[in-house]
Amino acid sequence: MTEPRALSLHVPTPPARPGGRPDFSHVGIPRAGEARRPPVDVGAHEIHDLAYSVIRVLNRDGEAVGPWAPELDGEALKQGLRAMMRTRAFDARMMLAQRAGKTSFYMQCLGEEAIACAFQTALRPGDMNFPTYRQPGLLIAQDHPLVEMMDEIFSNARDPLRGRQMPVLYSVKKAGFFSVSGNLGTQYVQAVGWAMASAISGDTKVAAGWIGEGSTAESDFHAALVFASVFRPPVVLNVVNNQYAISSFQGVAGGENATFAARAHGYGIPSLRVDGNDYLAVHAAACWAVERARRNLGSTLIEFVTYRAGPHSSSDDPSRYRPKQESEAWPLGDPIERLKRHLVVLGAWSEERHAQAQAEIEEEVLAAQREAERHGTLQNGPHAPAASMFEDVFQEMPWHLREQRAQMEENR
Amino acid sequence: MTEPRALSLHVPTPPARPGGRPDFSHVGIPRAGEARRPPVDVGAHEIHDLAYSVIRVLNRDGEAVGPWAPELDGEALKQGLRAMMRTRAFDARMMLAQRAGKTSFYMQCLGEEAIACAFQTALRPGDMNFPTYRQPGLLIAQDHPLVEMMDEIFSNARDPLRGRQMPVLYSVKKAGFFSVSGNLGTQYVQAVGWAMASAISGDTKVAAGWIGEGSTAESDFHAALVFASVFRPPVVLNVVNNQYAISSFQGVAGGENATFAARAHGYGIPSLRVDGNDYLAVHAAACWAVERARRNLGSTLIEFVTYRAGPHSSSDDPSRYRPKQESEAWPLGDPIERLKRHLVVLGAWSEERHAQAQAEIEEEVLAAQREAERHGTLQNGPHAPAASMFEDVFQEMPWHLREQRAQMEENR
Amino acid sequence: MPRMTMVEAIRSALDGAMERDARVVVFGEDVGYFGGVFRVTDGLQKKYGASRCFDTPISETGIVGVAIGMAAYGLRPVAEIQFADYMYPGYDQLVSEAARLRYRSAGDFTAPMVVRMPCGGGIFGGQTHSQSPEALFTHVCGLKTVIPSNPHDAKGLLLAAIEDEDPVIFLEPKRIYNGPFNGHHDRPSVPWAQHPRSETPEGHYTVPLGHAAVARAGEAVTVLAYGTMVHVAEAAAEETGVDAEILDLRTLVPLDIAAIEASVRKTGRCVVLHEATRTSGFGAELAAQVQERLFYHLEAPVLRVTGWDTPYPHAHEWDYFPGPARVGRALRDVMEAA
Amino acid sequence: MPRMTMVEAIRSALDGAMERDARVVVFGEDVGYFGGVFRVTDGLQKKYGASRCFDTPISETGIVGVAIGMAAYGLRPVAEIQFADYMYPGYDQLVSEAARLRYRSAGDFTAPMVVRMPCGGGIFGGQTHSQSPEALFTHVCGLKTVIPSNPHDAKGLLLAAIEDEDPVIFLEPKRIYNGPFNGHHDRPSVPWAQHPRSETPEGHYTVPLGHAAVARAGEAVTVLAYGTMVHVAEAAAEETGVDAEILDLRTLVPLDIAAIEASVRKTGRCVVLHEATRTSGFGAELAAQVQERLFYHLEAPVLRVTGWDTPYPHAHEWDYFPGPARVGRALRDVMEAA
Ligand SMILES: Cc1ncc(C[n+]2csc(CCOP(=O)(O)OP(=O)(O)O)c2C)c(N)n1
Ligand SMILES: Cc1ncc(C[n+]2csc(CCOP(=O)(O)OP(=O)(O)O)c2C)c(N)n1
Ligand SMILES: [Mg+2]
Ligand SMILES: [Mg+2]
Repeated sequence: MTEPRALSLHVPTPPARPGGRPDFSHVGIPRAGEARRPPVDVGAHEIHDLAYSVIRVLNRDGEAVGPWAPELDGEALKQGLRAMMRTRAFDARMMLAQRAGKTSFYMQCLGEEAIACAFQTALRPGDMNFPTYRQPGLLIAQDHPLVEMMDEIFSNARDPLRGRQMPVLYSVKKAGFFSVSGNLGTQYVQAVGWAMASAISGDTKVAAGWIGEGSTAESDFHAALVFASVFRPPVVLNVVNNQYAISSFQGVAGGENATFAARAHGYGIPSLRVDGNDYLAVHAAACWAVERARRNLGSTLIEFVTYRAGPHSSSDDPSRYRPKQESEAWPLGDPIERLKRHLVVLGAWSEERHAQAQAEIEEEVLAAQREAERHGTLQNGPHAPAASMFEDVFQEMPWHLREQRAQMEENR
Repeated sequence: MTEPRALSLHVPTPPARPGGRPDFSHVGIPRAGEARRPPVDVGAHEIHDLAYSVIRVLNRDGEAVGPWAPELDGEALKQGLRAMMRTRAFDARMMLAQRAGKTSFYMQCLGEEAIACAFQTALRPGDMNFPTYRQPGLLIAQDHPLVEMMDEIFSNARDPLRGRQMPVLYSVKKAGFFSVSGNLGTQYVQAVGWAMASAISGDTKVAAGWIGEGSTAESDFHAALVFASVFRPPVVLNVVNNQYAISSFQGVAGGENATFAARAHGYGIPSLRVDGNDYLAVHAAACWAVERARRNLGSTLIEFVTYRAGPHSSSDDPSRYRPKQESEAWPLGDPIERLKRHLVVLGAWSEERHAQAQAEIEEEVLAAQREAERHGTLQNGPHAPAASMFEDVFQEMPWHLREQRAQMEENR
Repeated sequence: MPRMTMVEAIRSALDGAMERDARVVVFGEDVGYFGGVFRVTDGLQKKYGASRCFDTPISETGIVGVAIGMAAYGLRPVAEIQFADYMYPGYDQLVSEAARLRYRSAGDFTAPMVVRMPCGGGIFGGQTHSQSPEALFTHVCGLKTVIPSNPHDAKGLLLAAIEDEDPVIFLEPKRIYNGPFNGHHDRPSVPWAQHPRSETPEGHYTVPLGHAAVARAGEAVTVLAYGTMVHVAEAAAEETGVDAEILDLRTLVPLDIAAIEASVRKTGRCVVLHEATRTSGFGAELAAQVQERLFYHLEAPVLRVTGWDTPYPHAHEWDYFPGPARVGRALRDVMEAA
Repeated sequence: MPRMTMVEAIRSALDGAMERDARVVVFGEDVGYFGGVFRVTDGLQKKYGASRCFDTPISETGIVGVAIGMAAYGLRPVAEIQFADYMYPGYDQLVSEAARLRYRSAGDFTAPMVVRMPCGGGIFGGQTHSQSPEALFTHVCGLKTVIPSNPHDAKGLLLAAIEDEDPVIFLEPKRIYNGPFNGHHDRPSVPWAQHPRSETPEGHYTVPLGHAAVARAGEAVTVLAYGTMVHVAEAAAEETGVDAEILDLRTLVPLDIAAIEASVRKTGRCVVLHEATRTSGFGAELAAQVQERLFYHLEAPVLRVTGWDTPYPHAHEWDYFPGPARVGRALRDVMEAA
């Protein structure tokens, strides 16, 4: 062998930085309707191509086309639109509330509303989501009371989590919404365990795991896929690829070399790659995967391709690391605009009705905020009693926590 | 949707248990010479088929056939044969020594000798292996002194590791053999880090990671593949699929659904699947992957398909969980027999020379054992001084360890 | 009453729990068909089927992670980590998830589960088959930590742990799996059958968590010990003639502070034992508590006898292990003090 | 001499180390182009290039694992874990690998590396952005654990850590990144510029590991503190008028036992502080050591003031944080004690 040359490290760099020109040419986007729709009992190996395509239903003209176009009536579509609009209005309000000092922190899902809102409609009562912080739509699509969510965000006296968690880390068992962890990825393998339990128990319930594309690098992602591969439990494993993990573009998570849907191939798990800004495509893919799970055919991984249109959180300023206009250049458009257009094309909706709905929703959200503020805010309280912080460490409070509670009270 | 039926858990079961009939029909084995040999700068996506095939060179008649047949002269082949024979003889002796109480524990690599012995010949001085406990062949192929290895196994006064490690967890930096960890998988991602360091430094050195198929389930495997995918460092990631992880067949690690070579696909890392009992195939694949690494083309994953012919360790009794005759039914044969046959076919070897070599090697190993025993055994000592156990926790011994050393000495 | 080894007693607990409660599932590396590398789960797969007792992939992250999901669903998972030394890859799931779930969801979700793991040295397992990581659990609020010293307690504590509504770490000192061990490694090994605490009811009973036992009553000095070290303490007391009161703590969190206080109040002296490394070991917590609460009762400093602050060395196992000589020395030191 | 914040001082240490030594590489989540969520690594990628300062995938296992490989190769990796609360997935690599490598290979391989991580509460980060896991490192032989309380020390200790031949855990109390903080959260925040220890040389210097500093000299009681709690101790001493001698430990392992002994011999009383949960916290080790070594000098039990044994609650942060009121109370208690 000839004398080798000096090696060098490949460090991924995004196509554009602040001041640069947004470039999404690497996101190959097929036309709506193009991707084939296999039967749910297809073998994982037979649909590898779908991990390199994008399942899309809504075309540029707002029509639902191709084999994935679901049978949703106008009512269901309007409900979907409303869920997304409410989610967005809720987020906008809470971002303002955070800036006004009413809470410490906020995370919105701007631009990603279709994913959670449409996915939820594929589930049944009793099924369980294991969400990240970016799926409030799972709750809002079920008409879970906004006030209760705000109570959590404000850590006020009615906060169901008693002021213990940071904003948006909800837990709503009765809505099939697992306690959100501040630690990335951990809940993904728990979703697999929950689904295994359903199978062990001869139950019919299905679990859904959620993770961001950045967090697929975490260990729990691999553990989840290994256990899902081996035990074939009824779980849908969702990856939300919103192109960013805080400041890091998806290349830092490995996106330069393969899609996140393709991660499933090495485990023999079927996977789909879906337009995450297309309410109909999300709904159709979710139904397909949930049906597989329900029919004991095992797990499915779905990559939802979307774009985080807002900052990572209220603490973040994306203009430091990506072009300001990047969001507008995102080729998959805005999920609300796209569904609205579809409804208009169907003749079931109009600009006027939309504007009216928007006004009603803003009013609803504002009213909810007023009510939640009456229950208190982080800044001004009231909160759950301070002594309650010693509860729920264990089911029964042991002596040392009782002792510490007394010490705390003495020093207030 | 109709009312769903009760779910059930899939629990993998091996084709045969003790008393049953060995069955390897699931290991699809193509004919030698069949797999294509792509150029080393091929894209990962272009060789997915190779993860579902088996690269084989030696056919049933002992001939080297097909595009992977390497250019190794008779001398090199005889060295390979000798390395494998010495490895096997060494293992056999040490199993006996363990049973005779000269040490606490032993792990052999019976049936897997070709993998480490042939792989090592693809490396250059300065490259670094991150082995598991089943690659003594990496050392033996370099003629690393057997006595030194036995000194470690016996934890005697000359043990380079000063009695600190269990048997076979060698560390030989000068031979490019990283300290073996008792914790599975951990070294896999370290190999990636070492290779990243080589690239960062503009060096020309290559790393090789090693892991068992069972341990691919560990978190470090995923971390290694993610970092290898993102930073494209010069590392060869070897998976030794010997069908078992202690008592668990490879199905428990996910082998029912995809090959271990296929794990690489989701990361966009090229992978090969290789007959691990074929010295020539291992050598050829290793050279291919090392060349990729050396030419800054990034990492390669190789699955070596083999069979753990012995017990997991000296503490294990495989007749409790697999058919006794399973080893004989293994379709890829014995690596030593196959290379011997090839040499005989080439006219470079004979039964007589083989028997003579065998006798010489046994003599060599026995002599080494005698010498090592003169340096001591675990049972009877001598060992490194007990006080040395406080050394090397840190480069400099802090006060608390000096204090503890004194307390230890007081109570001896 | 039948006499059992620790292994048999733990198996009996699992068997009984699986029999009584269909929610109990048992899994881990090699625990299914093979019955575990220490044979603890032998026969359970055959009896209860593969979906209630099965082998897992080699991923401690996965084992603990799926256990949490199962517990949240409503099952009672009992997971085995093959050696306590291998729990670290699953540590995040234990600390950030199992321990926190009830708290962060204000009781909406809980994780009633048991993670069993063989711990401790004395089998020439070197640094990766000998560790005693209990302090890494006791520092984590939301976890209970249990460690039995004999078959009777092992069964009763394990049943209590399985029935507990919170996650419990169940440490099994592997050196005493098949017989008690007092640290005299050079003497013939003793079978459990000769030990009174090997008498183990076949049926269901619990040893409640949070309660210490008096392993030996005495007046001169209180010894706080658990697991294998209880037996070492007994040997040291006998050999030195020091009239030690030996408390077998059994549960480290929640700690039986009342029993500790009562004993030290009586004796005025205290020695704390463990096999784990010394710095920040659980002995530090015990010493800190005893002097905080009983300072004016103490006639001598609380002494610790522990493993050294080094990895467990293969060949020097017996110079590492805190055997009866070192414990005896501490007993005499604390008696002679002031 | 220039005045720096903690963030600037740490950045200055990294900058200087990268400038002097081409082996130093810096990486972690968001540390490259963006410069880290706390801006600590801002500008380093631009100055030293992307192969010496880069973003990593979100895998703490991977971050620590590759750091070990790099260190074994011969580089000097300085890895950032975005919050100490997220180090658990990398804990196995730290405990089983970084801490053990020199020992198990008898010096054949070593892992000279630094793992930086912001720790502590006080920023309404809730239970997953507030933890102080130092005791989980101090229990692990083979790791050094460092935690600075001011910019001057932060830079000097970090440079010493990078030059150290062993793996060092470098904890950065995030509440004092941009100004000292004495626990009076309701008072206006103070900038570092007003604090004498913000004077930080531009150039190279080290603060050697293993040495405590006297943050306040006094005669009545010794306070053992580190990180943010040094400032709380100062406030409590001032507010109570108790003439406390406050030791800023700076390095927890190896501990400066000589400084502790000298002070407690003088004062005869001792209070130990930390923000971490109480049970099995590092305070237990300190209390155990002090009473073991200085029992006959002590006039009162060693008291601990710590975080409670609960997760760090979002809304009740200030009832959780061991502020000046609780510390002052302990100072008075220990002074009044018999
Ligand atoms: C274990 C762990 N490591 C790091 C973090 C800090 N962190 C919070 S969000 C985030 C980025 C996550 O990106 P992604 O998974 O893509 O989800 P997204 O925010 O885009 O929805 C990081 C690094 C964390 N919360 N947990
Ligand atoms: C982290 C960790 N978990 C568990 C073990 C126990 N253990 C030792 S070897 C082994 C099986 C490994 O199987 P595989 O990776 O296939 O390698 P092989 O023994 O077949 O070479 C197990 C589970 C360990 N050493 N480390
Ligand atoms: Mg993302
Ligand atoms: Mg194997």
